[in-house]
Amino acid sequence: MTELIGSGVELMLVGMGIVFVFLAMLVVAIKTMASLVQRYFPEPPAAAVVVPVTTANKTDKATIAAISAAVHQYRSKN
Amino acid sequence: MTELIGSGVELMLVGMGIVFVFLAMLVVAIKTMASLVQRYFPEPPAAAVVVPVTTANKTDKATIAAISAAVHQYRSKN
Amino acid sequence: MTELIGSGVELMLVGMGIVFVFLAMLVVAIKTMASLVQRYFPEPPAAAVVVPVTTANKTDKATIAAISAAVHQYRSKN
Amino acid sequence: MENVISLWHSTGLYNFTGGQAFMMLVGFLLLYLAIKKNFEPLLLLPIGFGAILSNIPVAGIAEEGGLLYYLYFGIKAGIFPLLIFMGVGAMTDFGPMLANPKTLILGAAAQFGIFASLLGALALNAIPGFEFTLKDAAAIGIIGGADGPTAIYVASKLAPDLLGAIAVAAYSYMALVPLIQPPIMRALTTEAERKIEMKQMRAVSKTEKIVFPLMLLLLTILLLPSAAPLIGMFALGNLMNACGVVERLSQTAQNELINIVTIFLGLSVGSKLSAEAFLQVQTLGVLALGAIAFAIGTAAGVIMAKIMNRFSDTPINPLIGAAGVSAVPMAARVANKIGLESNPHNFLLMHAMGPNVAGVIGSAVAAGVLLSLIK
Amino acid sequence: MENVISLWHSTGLYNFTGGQAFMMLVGFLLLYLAIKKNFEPLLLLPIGFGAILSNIPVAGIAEEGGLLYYLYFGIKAGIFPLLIFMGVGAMTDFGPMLANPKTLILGAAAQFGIFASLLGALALNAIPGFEFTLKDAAAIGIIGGADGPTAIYVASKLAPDLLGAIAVAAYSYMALVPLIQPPIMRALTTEAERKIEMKQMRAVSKTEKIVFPLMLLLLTILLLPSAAPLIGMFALGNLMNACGVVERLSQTAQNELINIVTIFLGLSVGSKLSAEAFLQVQTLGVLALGAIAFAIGTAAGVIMAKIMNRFSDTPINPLIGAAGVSAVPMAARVANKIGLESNPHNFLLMHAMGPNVAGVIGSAVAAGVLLSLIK
Amino acid sequence: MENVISLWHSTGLYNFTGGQAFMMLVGFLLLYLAIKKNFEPLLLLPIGFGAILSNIPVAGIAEEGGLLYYLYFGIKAGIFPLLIFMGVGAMTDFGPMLANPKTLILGAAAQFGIFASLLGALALNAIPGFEFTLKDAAAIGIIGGADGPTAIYVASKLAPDLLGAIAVAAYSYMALVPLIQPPIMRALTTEAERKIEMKQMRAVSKTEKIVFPLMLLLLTILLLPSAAPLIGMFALGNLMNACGVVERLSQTAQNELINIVTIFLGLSVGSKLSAEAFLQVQTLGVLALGAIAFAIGTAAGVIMAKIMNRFSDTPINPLIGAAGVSAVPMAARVANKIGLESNPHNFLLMHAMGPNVAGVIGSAVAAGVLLSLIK
Ligand code: NA
Ligand code: NA
Ligand code: NA
Repeated sequence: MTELIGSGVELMLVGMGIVFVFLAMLVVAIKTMASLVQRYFPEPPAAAVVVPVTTANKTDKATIAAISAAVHQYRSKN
Repeated sequence: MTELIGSGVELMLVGMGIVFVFLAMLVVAIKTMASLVQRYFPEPPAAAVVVPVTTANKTDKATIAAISAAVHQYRSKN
Repeated sequence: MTELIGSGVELMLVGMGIVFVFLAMLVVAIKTMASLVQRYFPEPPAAAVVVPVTTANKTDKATIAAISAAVHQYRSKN
Repeated sequence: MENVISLWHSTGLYNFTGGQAFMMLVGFLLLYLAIKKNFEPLLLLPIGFGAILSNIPVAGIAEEGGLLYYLYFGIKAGIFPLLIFMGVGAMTDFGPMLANPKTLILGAAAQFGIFASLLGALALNAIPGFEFTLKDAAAIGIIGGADGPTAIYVASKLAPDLLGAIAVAAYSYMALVPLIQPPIMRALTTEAERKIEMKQMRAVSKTEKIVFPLMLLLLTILLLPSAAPLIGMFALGNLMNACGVVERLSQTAQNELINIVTIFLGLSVGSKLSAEAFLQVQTLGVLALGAIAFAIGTAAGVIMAKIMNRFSDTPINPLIGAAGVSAVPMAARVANKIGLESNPHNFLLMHAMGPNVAGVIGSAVAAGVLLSLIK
Repeated sequence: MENVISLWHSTGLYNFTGGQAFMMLVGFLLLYLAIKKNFEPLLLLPIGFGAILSNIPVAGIAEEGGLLYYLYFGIKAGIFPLLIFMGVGAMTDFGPMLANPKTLILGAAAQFGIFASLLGALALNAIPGFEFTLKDAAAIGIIGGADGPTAIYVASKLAPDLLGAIAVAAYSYMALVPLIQPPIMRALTTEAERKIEMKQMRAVSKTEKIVFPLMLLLLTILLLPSAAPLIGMFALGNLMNACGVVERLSQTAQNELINIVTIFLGLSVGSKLSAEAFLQVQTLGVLALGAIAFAIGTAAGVIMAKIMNRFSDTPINPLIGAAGVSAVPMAARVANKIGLESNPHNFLLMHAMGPNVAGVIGSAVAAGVLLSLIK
Repeated sequence: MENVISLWHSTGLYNFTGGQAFMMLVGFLLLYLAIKKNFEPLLLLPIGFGAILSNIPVAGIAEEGGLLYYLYFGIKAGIFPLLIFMGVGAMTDFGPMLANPKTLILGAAAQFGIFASLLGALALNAIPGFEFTLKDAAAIGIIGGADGPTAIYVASKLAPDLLGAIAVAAYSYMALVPLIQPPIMRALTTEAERKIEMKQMRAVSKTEKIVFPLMLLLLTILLLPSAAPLIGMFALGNLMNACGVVERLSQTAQNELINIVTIFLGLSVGSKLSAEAFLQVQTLGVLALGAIAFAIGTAAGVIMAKIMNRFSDTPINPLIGAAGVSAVPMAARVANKIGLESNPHNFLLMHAMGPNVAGVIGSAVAAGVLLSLIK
């Protein structure tokens, strides 16, 4: 019984410790990453959304466009 | 080793043979089918599809049209 | 053989009996429920009328419902 | 050379059995009916295709390790029909039935087709070549329920060997409802009866629609728990739709999920169309009895509607009794059409939807009785 | 006659046990809470329905060969919670957290509720009737993570018998966040603190959003691989959404796939609400400790925010600490609402989203610790 | 203290092996190629992520009881590739091929890449370190089919250990088609040939599009039943789309179902990227032979097109021969682009779609031959 409580207390200390260490390291990692990205891959905040989205899904967009064009063509032909 | 290569060569000859024979038979089958269809089930290129499609999938068509409209609307909004 | 037919006849009598009893009890239950709901949870008929009457174009309704659900889902997400 | 011979020995041409060839023709016939005749294509197309795939020699697609072998587990375990029933529940509007609950009795009467053809199957045993057990007879009778998932669920439990024939018969006759029912409906009604106009229905509140599936489930639990898997999943789907707070689950249940399961279920049912199981004189019995079941169910529904019309204070057009077999929404449309022929101002569709959806409950109840009493 | 008796013996009425009846009432209560009170209906509706179905006598829906028996495999194998976590990942926007990374510390602090209630469960063993093992205690504590899939995943590994009660408690308290949190938040903060306005956040680039899930996964791999299934699937979903090149997979993960799995998961969780497992004094312990876990987590988050506000160069409104328990996005909305009461120009929502999503990571990390240390 | 040590012993850092670390780098590389270079991201993103997840020490995500272990069953049983093939079938328009059936011969010629690299794999055995069996060689050769599901299906049957490398090679080279093919196409054709304009295609009727998949299936059944699972599911998808009566099944097959299966398939393929299986000199052989297979297939298609152009009464631009490798629709686009460079008024896209989809059939036929002859 007391032993079990002891395990529980230990688990709490270790557990909260890990959680804090883990998330604190994540804070450091995010800050480092943010400064690296802003230095080496700067993106104009406004364009940031517009430009990459259009480049990234270009093929999907193109595919969809091509398919819908094909469908229209098919329908008009048949 | 040499035996294995022998099996490989045989496999290549038989394999490419089958592939060619199969697709060549498919060519013949398609041509035969096309002429049979054009003779016995001629479809006026314009109307043929319009009539059966509208009767059969009327609701499905409407659904798709509505959804694609919604999708366009969504895209233009976002 | 005759025994099997006997089982079949018994099954028919019991079966149809159960089906009738079950659905008859459901009729009573629905009527009771309806009067309880109308007494304790009355709803302005305006909204209620629209839904059952137009079920003729169930698919159109379903389509519209589906689209509006999709749109809401999109909006809540974006 | 060795390879060429071994290849020839591995062709379908070399390995074909007559039975397989015949069953493939059956598969192609089902595809034809689905695509050209528009016979319940959502089910008969995958079933027909499954029949073809499972009868391909050498490939073993329906044998252990093959795709259809794995998919069939979803039927054997009852998972697919129950998920489809959930989706159907989500698509069902009980409004017309709740507005006019006595139409439930029509849904009960039409189940007579189930038990009559059960008896017919047992009677057929008098003819040499037929040896239907009570389980077989019950599974055949359920075709008269005019409800695909219920028929498949019951057949998978009671007579898996007949599953293919039963499913094909059930869906085919559902597609044939516009041909099977009208002559029976006309024969049993007078022109005056067909002209009867019915009273405008009351509005049904959202609360009633939410409470109903729970009430249905509760009654099933108390009286007939063997029907609980079927009615439970149906009620779940219906509740998800009616309650309005889990719209995304309801939409998925009646669209993507039911579509995926329909493809899998159809293919797996088709895999039961093997030569050994199907090319039996019994199959002819199944097909004949299925048609009889539909006809008797239709007649029973119409006659019950005539009786009710006599004793009811509000008029009941006997044609809506035919919709009690279920075959949603085809049977209700047939009732509407025949009604319009006699009286062009008489729109019976909504009135026929009541017995129509009641018929779904009725055959699930009948299924529960059969599953519970036949061991 | 024999049939009638055998039928009576097969009714639910004849076979009901008191426990089953009670659990069905629990099921109906959950449905009521889901539909009428809008308590996390996407989960509690299927869970409640599953509880009803699995307690139907005779039907055996949750026993070997029944639908819920098969579906439960998806939980036992951990598949369902992980797929849901992938979908949640795809729906999560880490932008606010990346803009203000120190809010991660709030997401860490709020996990104190997990460990406090773990300890509470062990302390409860002093009362006769409670015999929680360390595994049980850990599974109960995870309710404090305020994250459904994580709680279900951990409970299925450590204490499957408590799974039903734990899932119900977790989702119920998530729904009750707007009632549980405000008094604690008001008690621990001054009016002046609640009025604190926070600085406008910087914009976060797409590259950061793509790199973050990979970085999170990498840290998990290096430090706490036992959390890798949970965090891995979460990161996969998030990456699919952030990267923009697999839009169709991301959409499916956060719509149809998560919907299908939610139905299955809810039903299977409900199947663990059996009388034997649930009607124990332990269940009361689970429910009480779950509430305590939420309360302590909230308090820990707020207190940590107060401490950080003292030492930070930019002001931090302590209310956003409460969002660290996760319960996305409810807890963030509560913080926003309480903030608006004190200062009608103070919109905390986006600021609270940081600790809110950090709380998801925090409880997945805590889950990893528990799974790793308790054998 | 004990806990801290036990925790340290449970970190990834403590347990990492060099092989695992390297395979994770491979996983991250695949993610980079998918996201930044747009290399078949729908597949390479989940594959890369699966590679990372399955190489995490301690977590055991790909070991018995882990998520990827369960998902992998879908590949082992052949379910996933066949369902994807059904979806691809539903997305495929055979119109251009039916309008100009002789382009099928180009789809046959391009399969030479498969058999040439099969032979190459056997020849590699001369180098110490390589010990490819006939099964291995066949599985490697199928990369030349330029068709993902076919390659995965064949590899899972003949050489599961090479599955990871083969799938990665197949999808990578498909993504690299715009780099691999043009130099070969330019080297083998004259400027005059590249300028050849092709005749406007005839319209193909709906009936032909419905009959074709059935005819294709029938021929497969008669001649090569071992290809029936692949071609059967492909034909099913194509028929569902072409017939127009099961639109909702067709839409689900080419959207939600294929998306769900793609996520699962990608993760499971990734789980085969383990250090033991991948960090072999054999993997280099697989990658090299895969590239050779694509190159030889391209060359064979172009040369066959040149031969056909000489004997045909209507002109054939040899560039469209390169599209015979499949890699739909990338290879057809490449043919179109190279054609436009020489003749800005020459739109080859629709003409190249014929051999392009014929290549899918061709490689499925080749797969059937390999599965049938190699025991
Ligand atoms: Na029925
Ligand atoms: Na949390
Ligand atoms: Na190919």
